[in-house]
Amino acid sequence: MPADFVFTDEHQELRATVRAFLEKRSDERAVRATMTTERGFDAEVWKQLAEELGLVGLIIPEEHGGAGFGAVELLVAMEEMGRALLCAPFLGTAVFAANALLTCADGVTQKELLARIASGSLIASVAHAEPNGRWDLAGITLRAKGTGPNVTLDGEKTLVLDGHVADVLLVVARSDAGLELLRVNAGAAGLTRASIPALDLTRKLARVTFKNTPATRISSGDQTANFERVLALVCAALAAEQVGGAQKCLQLATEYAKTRLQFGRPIGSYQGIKHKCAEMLVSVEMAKSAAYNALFIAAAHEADFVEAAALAKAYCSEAYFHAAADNIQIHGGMGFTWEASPHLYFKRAKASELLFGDAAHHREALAKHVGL
Amino acid sequence: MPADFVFTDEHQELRATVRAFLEKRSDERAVRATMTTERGFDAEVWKQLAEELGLVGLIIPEEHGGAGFGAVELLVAMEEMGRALLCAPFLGTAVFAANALLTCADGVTQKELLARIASGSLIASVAHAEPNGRWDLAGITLRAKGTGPNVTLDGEKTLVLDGHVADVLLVVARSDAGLELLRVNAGAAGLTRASIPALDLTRKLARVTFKNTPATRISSGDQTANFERVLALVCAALAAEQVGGAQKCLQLATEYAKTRLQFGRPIGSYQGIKHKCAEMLVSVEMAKSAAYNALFIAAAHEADFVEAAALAKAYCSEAYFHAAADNIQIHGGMGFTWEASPHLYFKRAKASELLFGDAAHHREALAKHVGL
Amino acid sequence: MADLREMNEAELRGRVQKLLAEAHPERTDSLTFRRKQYEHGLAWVHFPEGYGGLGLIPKQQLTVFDEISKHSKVVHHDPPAATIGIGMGAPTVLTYASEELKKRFLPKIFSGEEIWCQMFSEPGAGSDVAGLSTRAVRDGDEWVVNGQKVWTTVAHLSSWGMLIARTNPDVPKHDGLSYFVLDMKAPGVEVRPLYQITGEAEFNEVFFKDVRIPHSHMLGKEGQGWRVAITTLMNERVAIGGGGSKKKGGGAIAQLVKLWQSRKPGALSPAQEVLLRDRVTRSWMDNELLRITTQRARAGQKSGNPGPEGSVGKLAQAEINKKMWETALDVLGADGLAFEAGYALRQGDFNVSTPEALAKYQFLRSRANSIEGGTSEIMKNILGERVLGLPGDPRIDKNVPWKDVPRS
Amino acid sequence: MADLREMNEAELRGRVQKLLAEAHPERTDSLTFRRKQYEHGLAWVHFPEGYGGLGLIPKQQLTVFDEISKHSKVVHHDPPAATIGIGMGAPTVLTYASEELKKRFLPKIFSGEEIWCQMFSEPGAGSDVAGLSTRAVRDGDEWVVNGQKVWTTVAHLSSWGMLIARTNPDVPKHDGLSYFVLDMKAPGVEVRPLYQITGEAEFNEVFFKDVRIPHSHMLGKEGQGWRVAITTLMNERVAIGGGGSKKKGGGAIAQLVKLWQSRKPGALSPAQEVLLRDRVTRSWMDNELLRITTQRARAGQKSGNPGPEGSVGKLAQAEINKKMWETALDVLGADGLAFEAGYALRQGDFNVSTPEALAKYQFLRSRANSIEGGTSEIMKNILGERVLGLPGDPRIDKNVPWKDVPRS
Repeated sequence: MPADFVFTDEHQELRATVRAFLEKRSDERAVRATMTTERGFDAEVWKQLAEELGLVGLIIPEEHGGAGFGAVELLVAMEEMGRALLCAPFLGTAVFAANALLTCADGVTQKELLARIASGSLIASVAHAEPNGRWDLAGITLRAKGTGPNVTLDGEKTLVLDGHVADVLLVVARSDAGLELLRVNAGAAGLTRASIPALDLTRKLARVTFKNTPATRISSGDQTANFERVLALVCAALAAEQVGGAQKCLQLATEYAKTRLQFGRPIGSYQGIKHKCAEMLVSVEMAKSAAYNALFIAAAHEADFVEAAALAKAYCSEAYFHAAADNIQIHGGMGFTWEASPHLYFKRAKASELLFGDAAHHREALAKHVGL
Repeated sequence: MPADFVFTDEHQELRATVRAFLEKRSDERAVRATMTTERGFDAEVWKQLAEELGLVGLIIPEEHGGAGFGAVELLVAMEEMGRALLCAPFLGTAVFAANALLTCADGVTQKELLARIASGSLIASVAHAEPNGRWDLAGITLRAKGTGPNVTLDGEKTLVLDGHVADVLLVVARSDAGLELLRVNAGAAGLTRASIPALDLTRKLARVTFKNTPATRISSGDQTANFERVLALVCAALAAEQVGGAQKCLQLATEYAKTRLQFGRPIGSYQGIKHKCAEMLVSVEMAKSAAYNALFIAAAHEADFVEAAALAKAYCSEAYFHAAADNIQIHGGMGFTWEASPHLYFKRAKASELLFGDAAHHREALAKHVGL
Repeated sequence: MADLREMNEAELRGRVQKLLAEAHPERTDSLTFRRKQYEHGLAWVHFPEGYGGLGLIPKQQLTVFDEISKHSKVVHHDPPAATIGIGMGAPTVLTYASEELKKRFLPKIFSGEEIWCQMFSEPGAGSDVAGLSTRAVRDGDEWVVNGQKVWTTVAHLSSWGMLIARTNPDVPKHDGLSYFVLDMKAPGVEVRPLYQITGEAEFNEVFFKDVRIPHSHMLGKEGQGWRVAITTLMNERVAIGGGGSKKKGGGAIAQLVKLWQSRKPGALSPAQEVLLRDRVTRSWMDNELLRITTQRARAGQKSGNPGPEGSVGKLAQAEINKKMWETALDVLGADGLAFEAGYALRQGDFNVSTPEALAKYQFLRSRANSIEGGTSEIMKNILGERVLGLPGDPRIDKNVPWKDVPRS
Repeated sequence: MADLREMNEAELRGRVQKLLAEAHPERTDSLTFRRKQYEHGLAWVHFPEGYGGLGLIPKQQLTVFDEISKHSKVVHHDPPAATIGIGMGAPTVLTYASEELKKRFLPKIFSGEEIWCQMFSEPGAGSDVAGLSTRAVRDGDEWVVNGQKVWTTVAHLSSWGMLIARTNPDVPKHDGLSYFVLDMKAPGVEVRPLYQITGEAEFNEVFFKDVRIPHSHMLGKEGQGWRVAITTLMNERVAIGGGGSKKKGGGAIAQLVKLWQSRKPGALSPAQEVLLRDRVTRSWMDNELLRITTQRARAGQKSGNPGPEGSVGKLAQAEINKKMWETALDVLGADGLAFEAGYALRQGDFNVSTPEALAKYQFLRSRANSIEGGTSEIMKNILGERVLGLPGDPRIDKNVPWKDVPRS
């Protein structure tokens, strides 16, 4: 069935629940407190997200202890988390790692890890990017050395989401079979992890180096095609998060424009500001269309999902950045102070644009899909 | 000496004279009347431009009957002609052909043709572009067949400025020597010319085909380097023309915004319109800087002229297009009617952007010069 | 309008079959058939009986079309020139006209015998329509009209025109207007084509010199003109609907893609090719997202919680369209300098033979998109104020007699 | 100011040599030397004798610097923190302060012993400075100040502050202001650093709680504050000057070019490389044209017919700068996700080690460019109204007592 963009009452309810929770547990004060911690998230909030809201296992099948929900529920959750600038390993563990395991890993590993992820007791991170600055799968050069179930790794992965606190690393490496998914446990020999001082304090990244580090194969055969779909879901989910952030920027800018008076008038009564807000509204609505489209298509398991994900990441990355930048501008002097909130969204926007490939990267991919 | 951007009293006087003349002889009524004629210019006006104002021979040395002026005077003239949308073979004959002759042709030909160009009695057009849609010299494939002073041509040239009325065609063709300049007279055997229905009615273009057509060599040795400088001057002159047009669009838009009332207020009092005008002003001033820079550098015979010309054509092409487009928008409903003037500038703007390579083409060239 | 009922499907189809029995489209001309269709109350099923309708809910009209096309290869659709009368004129007449005028106008509107046009905008009243200056002065049983209208489609083909004119300049602008049905053949009415940037005239200017209209042709009461006009315009909105094509990559963007894929080999440098491909891709994205946004708007309405997605279409489409055709012309490059179609001043549609010709035509025509039917500036005000709730500009033309408001 | 004369070159150089004979920069500290420089009237040559000047035309100051540097490797320039006092405070004091205050303030301003800051903007009065709310109430021979200022540079180092406060709320906003010189160490003055998007604090907030200022420290008359403030701001303008670097490809763009040329090989796909090169080229063009526009502005002033080119710099530079550093971050790509400098909250300048670090810092810092010193919206109003002559927005805060104007 084609994407119908209808949010059911259950979806609306989920949205209301998540929003209510995040307004309490991820308000600006909480975000500022959490983003300056080393680990980068509030363990108690994570526990609640897993146990009370069942969000951590959102896309994990029930047989693995998850909620067994689909892409539309993921869209709702990501949108709300983006809106609240939630500091948590959600994208890395609950989306990227969980989906990588579901798509690429063997049954035993799935059985062992997915339940613990869903319960919130295990942080898993996919180690994918390398220092070469590339996001495409062809850029992956790390070799899985050795045959049989156990191999060793020597090299470096970077920009690993929450890699500094992960209990398990899911490493994407190359072998004669092609791309494989490997498991490296936190304590493994020769494994060193350093968190990266990030442009966006609300999402933690780590550099991971392997020195003759033991790893186990958890996939069989070349995972390139699978992995492309995994990345597509991460990008689509990230696009939804971007939409939530952009929508919040529009809301903050509009509220400020209504209450900030200069020359005896609300600045929002001047077309200079009003038209900026209207343009933000247009691009936010277009961005919603892009992200919703990708995740409704994912939910319907349609063939052009990878294409739709590229469209979503390409459009939403720019829309969020512009919304965040305009939000600063509309806030005037306060807009670029540390104490006001606009810079938090601005940094999240730029970082999420660069993460997993910027807009140009995804437009190029889209053009190939569409045949331009 | 470096470009100082000082316009002397003589320059100001020249500007005043040209403007006064064009306001009389190239007002909107005159432009509309002339642009719909087949020949595309008013012979009497051309005669006056040559004899009374000495503009046709502006850059032709006095020994050849010209005014012997330099690039700054050319800048002033082109700016005013662009402002007035003058319909005349000025760019094609007085700039492109005259400069091609001065730069590439032998003394005898110079002696014979330049004086007649300066006197306004001869229209000469350079046949440069070919149907392959390329503007770079490497795109020129027409062969000059035969050795010795006389050769023959078989093939096609297109987008020849005023080619349908030219008395002499200066054909850029390829031979073992490299690029050469050839002369073909209007009556030559196997020569056919057809005017091209143009997007911009105010500048006439023609398609020219050669069937075993006799031509004479008027240059010696490879003219590639010379020709690059000739094209650079044409682009710089065109950029100045674009600046004049853009400036006029800004003026028309601003005047309309002051006098057009809606909801009891001049539309120019709304920031929506006011800020558009302010942005036009900025880009028009930046465009002036680009065009002036190129032609002051040309006047000073500095080495980086070709680079400066690319910068000018790249920037002014877009600035004029945006000014012309915004002028339509600010004029509202009247803006896209035939009877109002904005569409005349809009078409001239787009055509002059495409002519001799669009902005992207020249940015690419600039990037090479600057080493990006 | 009176409460509308839903007729049982079978019964309605039965009535259509009766119509077809009397006059089958394959064997009768449009005029005759549509007259019959009116008599049977199948013209506007949501109109009352006796006025071309059956008092049914609007969507049952679809059943009528469905049943007709089931039985006939030929379908006598609304004659293009008649759509304004059928879509906007008829509902206004039905709501505000006298019994006599309803009987007089409605059948011929639907049959297409009489074309109607709408005369609201004026040279001095574009965004600010209610500020219009065309005057109507009472003279006994008649009104004498002087002034000018503009952007009037099919005026040159029309028998009747919907006209708003100022009948009282001494009250605030919205309160001094009245609404008339004007005989376009009346003495003093002059229709002139208004040529556009492309040389074609889709619109007309209409001039009034001492034109007389019987008082009986006023719709609604004196001074109610704006309210009546709203009825007309509401039905325009219905007629227009959301932008964007139905299927992915469909509509205008398909033309640009075709143009791109058939670009002249070697004309673009590798770098220019990359830059243009990126712009074409952006246009593809824009159009696709416009399409999806329209779908979301429909879904929102269906599910009963419509959001802002329904309001952004007009603004987005205008800007997207202009940018798309600019890109198209740059894809044509040097070939874009030629305009084979030429600029002969003419009325009626431009006929588009090739993607190249379409691109060149649309490059020019699309400049109007951000002006016609509400400029992008006005659309931004509407989005800012009605959707985002931002305060309006200070108004100096409210609660002031129209005659005291500054005008161009 | 009194008419200024031009002193014969040799004589002036002679005076400088006398100064150097008494105190040579290579052998005296800045403080001692600058005191001497003041005594010799070589501090501000365009100031009157006895106030650090000689009543000469301003440009002769250059001769002073020239002569000093001719004879000394060491030049005691204005101490950075003192520039506001030297550039803006001194001329204001000279024009409006009492004899006693001139003698009291000018020497220590020039010597750098006493730092001055400017306190005009307020949280509630940004673009609309004259709408400020800080109140000063007369109490015998003193004024009692309550309120808050913001965007105050070097306030934490300052001995004295130039303060505008509202002394009469019952008149239109410009008429109810007075100008004071405030002792920054006075009880009730609290200075707090204002941290920015980068974590550094270039500015301060200053809070006033029942701060007392002697009436004698009012510059100009009561209610003249705005006029006095204009004097201060005019000298700010002088201090700033036109944007853009002196030589082609110089200044900020050189950093972006370096960044581009040292980009990580293979990180960008060929297509991305083309797209980014085009953006870098655009930034190169923008910066080059900004530079040329500034040159044209200088030429225009020199030749006595200054044009609009002089007014567009601020707006153009702000937008160009933001775009340039956005491009820089996209050139860094994945590496842009790391911010090695970190966000430690701190005062004083960010120290920039590499082009990468600069790019990341400027990407954040440049967001302020379109806000500080006049938002781009305000600059567009100024260009639209003062340069293009477009009519202003309807004003509802003119000719109304300040207290009756709505405020946030």
